[in-house]
Amino acid sequence: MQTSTEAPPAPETLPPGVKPAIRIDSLGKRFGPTGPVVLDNINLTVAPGEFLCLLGASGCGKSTLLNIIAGLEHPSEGTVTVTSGSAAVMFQESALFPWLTAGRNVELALKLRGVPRSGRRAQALELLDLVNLADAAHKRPHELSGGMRQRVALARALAQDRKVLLMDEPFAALDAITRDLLHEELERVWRETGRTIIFVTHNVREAARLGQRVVLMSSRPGRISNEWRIDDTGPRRIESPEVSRLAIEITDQLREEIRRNAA
Amino acid sequence: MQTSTEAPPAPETLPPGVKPAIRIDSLGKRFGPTGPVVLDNINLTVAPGEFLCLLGASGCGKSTLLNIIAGLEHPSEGTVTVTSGSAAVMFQESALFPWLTAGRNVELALKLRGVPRSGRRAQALELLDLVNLADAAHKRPHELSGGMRQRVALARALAQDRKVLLMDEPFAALDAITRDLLHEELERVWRETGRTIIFVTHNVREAARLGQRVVLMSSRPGRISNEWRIDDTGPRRIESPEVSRLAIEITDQLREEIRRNAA
Amino acid sequence: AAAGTAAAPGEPATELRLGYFDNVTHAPALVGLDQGLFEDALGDTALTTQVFNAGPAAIEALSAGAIDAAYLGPNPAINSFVKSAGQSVRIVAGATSGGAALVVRPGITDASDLAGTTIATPQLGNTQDVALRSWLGEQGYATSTSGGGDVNIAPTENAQALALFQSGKIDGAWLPEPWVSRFVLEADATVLVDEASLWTDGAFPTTVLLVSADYLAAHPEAVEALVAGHTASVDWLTENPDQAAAAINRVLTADTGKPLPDAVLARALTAVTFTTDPLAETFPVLLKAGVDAGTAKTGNLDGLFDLAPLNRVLTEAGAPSVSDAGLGTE
Amino acid sequence: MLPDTAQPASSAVPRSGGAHDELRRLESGLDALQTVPLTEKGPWRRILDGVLPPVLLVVALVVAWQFYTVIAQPRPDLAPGPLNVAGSLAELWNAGRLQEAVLTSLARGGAGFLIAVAIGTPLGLLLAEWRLLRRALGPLLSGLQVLPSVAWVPAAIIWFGLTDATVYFVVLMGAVPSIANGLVSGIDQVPPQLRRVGTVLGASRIELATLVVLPAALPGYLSGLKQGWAFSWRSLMAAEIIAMGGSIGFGLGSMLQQSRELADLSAVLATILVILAVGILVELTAFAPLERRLLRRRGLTPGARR
Amino acid sequence: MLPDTAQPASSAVPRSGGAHDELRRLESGLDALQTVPLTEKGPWRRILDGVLPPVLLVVALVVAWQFYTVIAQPRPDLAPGPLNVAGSLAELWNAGRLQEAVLTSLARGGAGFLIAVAIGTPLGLLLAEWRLLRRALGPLLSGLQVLPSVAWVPAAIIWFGLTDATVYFVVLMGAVPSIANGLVSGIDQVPPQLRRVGTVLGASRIELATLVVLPAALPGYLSGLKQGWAFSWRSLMAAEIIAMGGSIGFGLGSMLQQSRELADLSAVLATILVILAVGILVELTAFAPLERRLLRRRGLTPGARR
Ligand SMILES: Nc1ncnc2c1ncn2[C@@H]1O[C@H](COP(=O)(O)OP(=O)(O)OP(=O)(O)O)[C@@H](O)[C@H]1O
Ligand SMILES: Nc1ncnc2c1ncn2[C@@H]1O[C@H](COP(=O)(O)OP(=O)(O)OP(=O)(O)O)[C@@H](O)[C@H]1O
Ligand SMILES: [Mg+2]
Ligand SMILES: [Mg+2]
Repeated sequence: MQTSTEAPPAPETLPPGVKPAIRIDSLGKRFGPTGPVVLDNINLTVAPGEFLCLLGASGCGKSTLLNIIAGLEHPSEGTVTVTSGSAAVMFQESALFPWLTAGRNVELALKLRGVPRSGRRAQALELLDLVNLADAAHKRPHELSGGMRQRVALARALAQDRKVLLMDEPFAALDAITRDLLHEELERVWRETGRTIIFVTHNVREAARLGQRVVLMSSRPGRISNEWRIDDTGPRRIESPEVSRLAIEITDQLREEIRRNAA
Repeated sequence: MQTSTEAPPAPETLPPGVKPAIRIDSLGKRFGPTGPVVLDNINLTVAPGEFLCLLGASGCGKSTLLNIIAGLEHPSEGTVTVTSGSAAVMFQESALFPWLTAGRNVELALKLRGVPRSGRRAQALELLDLVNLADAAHKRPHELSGGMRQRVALARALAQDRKVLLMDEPFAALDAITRDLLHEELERVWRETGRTIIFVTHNVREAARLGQRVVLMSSRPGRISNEWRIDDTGPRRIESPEVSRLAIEITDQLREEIRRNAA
Repeated sequence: AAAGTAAAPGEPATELRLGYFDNVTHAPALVGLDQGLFEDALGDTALTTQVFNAGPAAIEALSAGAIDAAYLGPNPAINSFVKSAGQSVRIVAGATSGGAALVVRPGITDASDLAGTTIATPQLGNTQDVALRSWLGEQGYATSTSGGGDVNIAPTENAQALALFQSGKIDGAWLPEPWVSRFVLEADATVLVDEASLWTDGAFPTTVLLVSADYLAAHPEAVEALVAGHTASVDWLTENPDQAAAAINRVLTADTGKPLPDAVLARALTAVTFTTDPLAETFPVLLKAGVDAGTAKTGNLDGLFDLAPLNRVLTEAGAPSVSDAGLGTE
Repeated sequence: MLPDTAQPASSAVPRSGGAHDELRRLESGLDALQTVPLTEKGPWRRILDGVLPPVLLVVALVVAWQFYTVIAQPRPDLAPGPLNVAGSLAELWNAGRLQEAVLTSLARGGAGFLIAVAIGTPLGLLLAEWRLLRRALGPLLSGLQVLPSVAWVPAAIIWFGLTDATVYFVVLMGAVPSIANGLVSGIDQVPPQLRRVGTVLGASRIELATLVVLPAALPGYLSGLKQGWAFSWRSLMAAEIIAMGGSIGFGLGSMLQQSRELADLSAVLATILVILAVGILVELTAFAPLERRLLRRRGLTPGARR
Repeated sequence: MLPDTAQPASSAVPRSGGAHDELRRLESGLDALQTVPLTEKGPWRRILDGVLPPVLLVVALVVAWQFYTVIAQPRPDLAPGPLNVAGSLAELWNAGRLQEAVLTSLARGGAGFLIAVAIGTPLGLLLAEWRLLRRALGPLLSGLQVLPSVAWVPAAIIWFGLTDATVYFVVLMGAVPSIANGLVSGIDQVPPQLRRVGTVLGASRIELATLVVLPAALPGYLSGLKQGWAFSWRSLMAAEIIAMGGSIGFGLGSMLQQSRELADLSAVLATILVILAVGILVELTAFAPLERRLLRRRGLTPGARR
């Protein structure tokens, strides 16, 4: 594993001939004509199959950026291109539909994708099995623990069958033990399905544990302030020394950013 | 720093002549006469000024144990002695009174402790300053961020002026950046005020980062399954190799416990 | 907008809906029904009836098109006519005159004894209520429609007024028959003022027959038939006074299950006169009384009467025609 | 590494086999620890706990009342005993008037309520989705809820006479605003997150409305319906008491007013009891189970608030 | 290490100086990032946004109505125009009857409401704290809320005659249960965590009740009060319409009924408008600001639901 620090904006790092999965060009965003600038001149290219972690303090605009990529918000300036058309999204609270069972939640995603009725049930069960929840298909969200709900949400996001998966602090509300397990689960799913993932988090160690690339954002306005690339040598533990070393480095930069905002 | 693993039950480890701050003897608890056993034969001695972390999976009975120590629940068997009389408690959600400002929340604790009206305001400000919130005394809880609320709750708990402070996952709902800062804050306060602290958490790294002693509980029934003692060599970073090493060790045992519960 | 007016003018009416009260002052209606006189006159036009307790409800039913014709006291008729700028109803015949009085508890012998008392009337703004208010005004008492004043006027349902009188909660009432008789015979009340004594000739309208203007325009022949039946009924009443009581009680029993005691009915029948003359000349006086009492607004009564059908019927029968006192069509 | 298999591929990744099993066991252990099966009270137990105490209290009150009338011998026209009231009830039943009144009122209340639902629901949808209309009409509708619907009775009588139209009009004026407002606030309370999930999942506008927003708004709508029924029933009683006679059918309100006019207090009390019983019965049989099922499915507990 | 200084000691711990400053700066940076000052709309802007659209709509409706009456010339006793209604209003005002009716009704409604508060509040407290009573009496009280309070009018007239006592009785039967239930559900909704904090802080039973539970239950209590007022006002109007005459003062309900009896629709409509206006005014001036202040203090937003 090797860590490399680079200065923003990130230069194109794709091998020639490979089309990026996501391409963001001088993106800017403000809410309303008089609002403050939330995002400023964001440039980012994500390779197909890449696991990218987006890190930043509260309110720096991570969710806004993700929503723009997902097409839920419109940029004020610049362009965002998702090569495969559109992206699946997973939010912090699972946002499962509380009136549907786990299985039906996944089936609804299949239905909206256009999967014919006959195949849905089996496919939903398969997806739930992927996250080790085949037994819980008939349970309603409120009967599931937080970790199980997020796994159902993951299955639902996978049901969309999009090449790109956007995740907005998906594990922030979980307890540490569950979160660690879901890191392993997510990494396994990523390796098995080859999705391109953008993973938003506050948690430096989580980013260092999961990402192939960690992008640090500054606050007010949100800009890309730095990025780290981690050579993928297979799954790593969050307590591993490599993760720790990177986490220390990122934390120090992040704290620098935060300190800048002290009154 | 040195790590030592011991088998339960924990033998008396206090130097002769030092009275323990808390002493728990063969404690058992079940809710209702027909309920399952939640806590079983818990024996624990906490030295004055000690920082003890209580670690366990969901539902293992950590909160129940803490509530019994706090006097909010009664044990079904065994005894609990808090030498200094009673304990201050801090909960996961700050549980500030939403109709009072931060300052008044602290003042209310002082009032209930019996501090005369004249001194309260100044003392409350002093306590808020201790957690770096003197400027926010006039703000209402909903105007504060989660981290600020927990700091006010800490100040309120300190206002009780009890020798023992019980904390039930106080930082679980915070984002990682804030949590890391509050670890430093709490450690500083602990060192400055010499409180005896029992800190309940799910988070192995948090326990390894904060505690002088980490007690691991098993689930169903809740028993003390192991404990680790960490020599206090001053503040340590959560990413430090010592913490990582201990965390790996504890995590493996904890996972062993969890695996036992697989259906 | 009534179901009965849907047909074009001239077309024979399929239905005539008639409203009346179960009251001695509405005897022409009761007898007409009992003797089948309306059906005879109406021929193919089906007659349906509805019973009301009070004038305003009957007027509301007329306005809403729920009925086409009604027996009613003159004041609600005036009220409706004025309020609708002459568009709502027409009086096509008189029915009853006389038969209202102020009854009081023993001990009150003179108008001067009434200060501070509570007197009931059937309903605010109805014929007796207006009569009481204007009479009290003449006696120098101040009254108010919102309660209070020198004499407290309590618009109260008739049956309840009797109960209240019997338990001493009110001191008197200005009521139509048969209630005057019931007060006198059942509650030992005395008649302080007979309304007839207040009018020249002692004649004043108690009940008239009116039809909705829309219905009259659409079905003049049905109205004429109704008036013919009504005239026959009034004639029957004047010709068979001895059988009147029995006929009235038959309808009362059918409608309410309770006949009137014979004594009450007999006394009541002596107090009223049945006539097809609406006594049109009294209406401006009645309106003025209502305005003075604060229960009506000034307005124009021109067009209130349409007595042409009645006069045709009367002429045909060789009887003298009646006058509209310049307030409509004769 | 760029595998693009969207279907769960049978792990082409090395080293994933043993680790995967290990993860599965850990996850199912954690799932077992974190999901505590809720031990629900049995239905019998629930009835015993919930129904017995109030029933006992009512019985005790009735007995005390009977004792009082037997011992103190108050004027029966001012304080009839429970037996008198029961007698009145039996009498009304035998005369068939009770059944007629209950059926008339229920039919009328039910029909009025259904019409109100038919009007209030599209109105609520319009208000929730059309911002400008909402800002203009919303406060008026809330204002109408402040107006006691009984105030409409006199106007309705003038317009419609003593006919059933009067009663329906009053019932509608009472029920429509609360049904529409219930739907609006139900839709307002749909977490924006759920809409966004729907959009992200690729739902069209119509799919979003039917598959996401409406089901999510159901609890609010149901409580609006419940309140709408309460308003219907109240307004109906008021209208029946005030507007009696004419071609208006004979309902419970008319029975109440008629008993009053006959100064028959035990019949009045009997009718009040019947009105109370019908109200509670409708709530218990129609709305409560619906609400309980709906809320339990979503893991919510029925609020005690009405 | 066993320092036992309970007061914040001036750091006797080494190495804490520089690190502490560093921590302070980090914390205040984070605090600044995490607390976004809410930009509230100015009061003018709020009024403009909230008040203008409904007012414009009302004006438009009134103008359309006037046009209709001028052009279509409907029967004035069935469809009076806005000018007729305004004329009636002016006439009632000049005769002093309008003022009298509003004052009478408001005084009566206010007094009835205050009595209901005085009865409902201790009743609610009792119910919330005494479990057995609650299980027995709670369902009855909820049941009473289902009973339209107008149903009490005939019974009350028999008991109390046509006096103000009748009106007060009906108002109380309407308002007391909803105030008591509001308080009960307010107390129920106090998060158990807050009680436990109170206990841990060393509050006695009484301190717990007065310093923790009651303030925490205030929003529920307030909404109970609001609903109680609505019930008072409704019941009052019903009672005034039905029970007119006797020694009962002349209120808005009486004015309404009287106008009906005089077949004076424009006066009826004028009275309805006054009743609506009084209801909205009381809500706007008495309850809305109280509620808004209370909720804003706690960072809650007033619900659209009533
Ligand atoms: N709809 C909106 N209207 C106005 N301002 C908004 C809106 N959404 C977000 N903002 C502002 O934009 C900034 C960035 O918000 P965003 O939610 O993207 O931050 P974030 O990095 O996701 O924060 P967090 O870590 O707390 O989730 C914040 O200052 C926020 O107040
Ligand atoms: N009041 C209660 N009545 C019945 N059972 C209870 C009660 N409180 C807790 N329990 C049960 O006791 C067990 C331990 O609960 P406790 O809250 O102490 O666990 P915990 O370790 O704090 O869990 P978590 O990490 O989720 O907070 C659980 O199985 C729980 O269901
Ligand atoms: Mg975010
Ligand atoms: Mg716990």
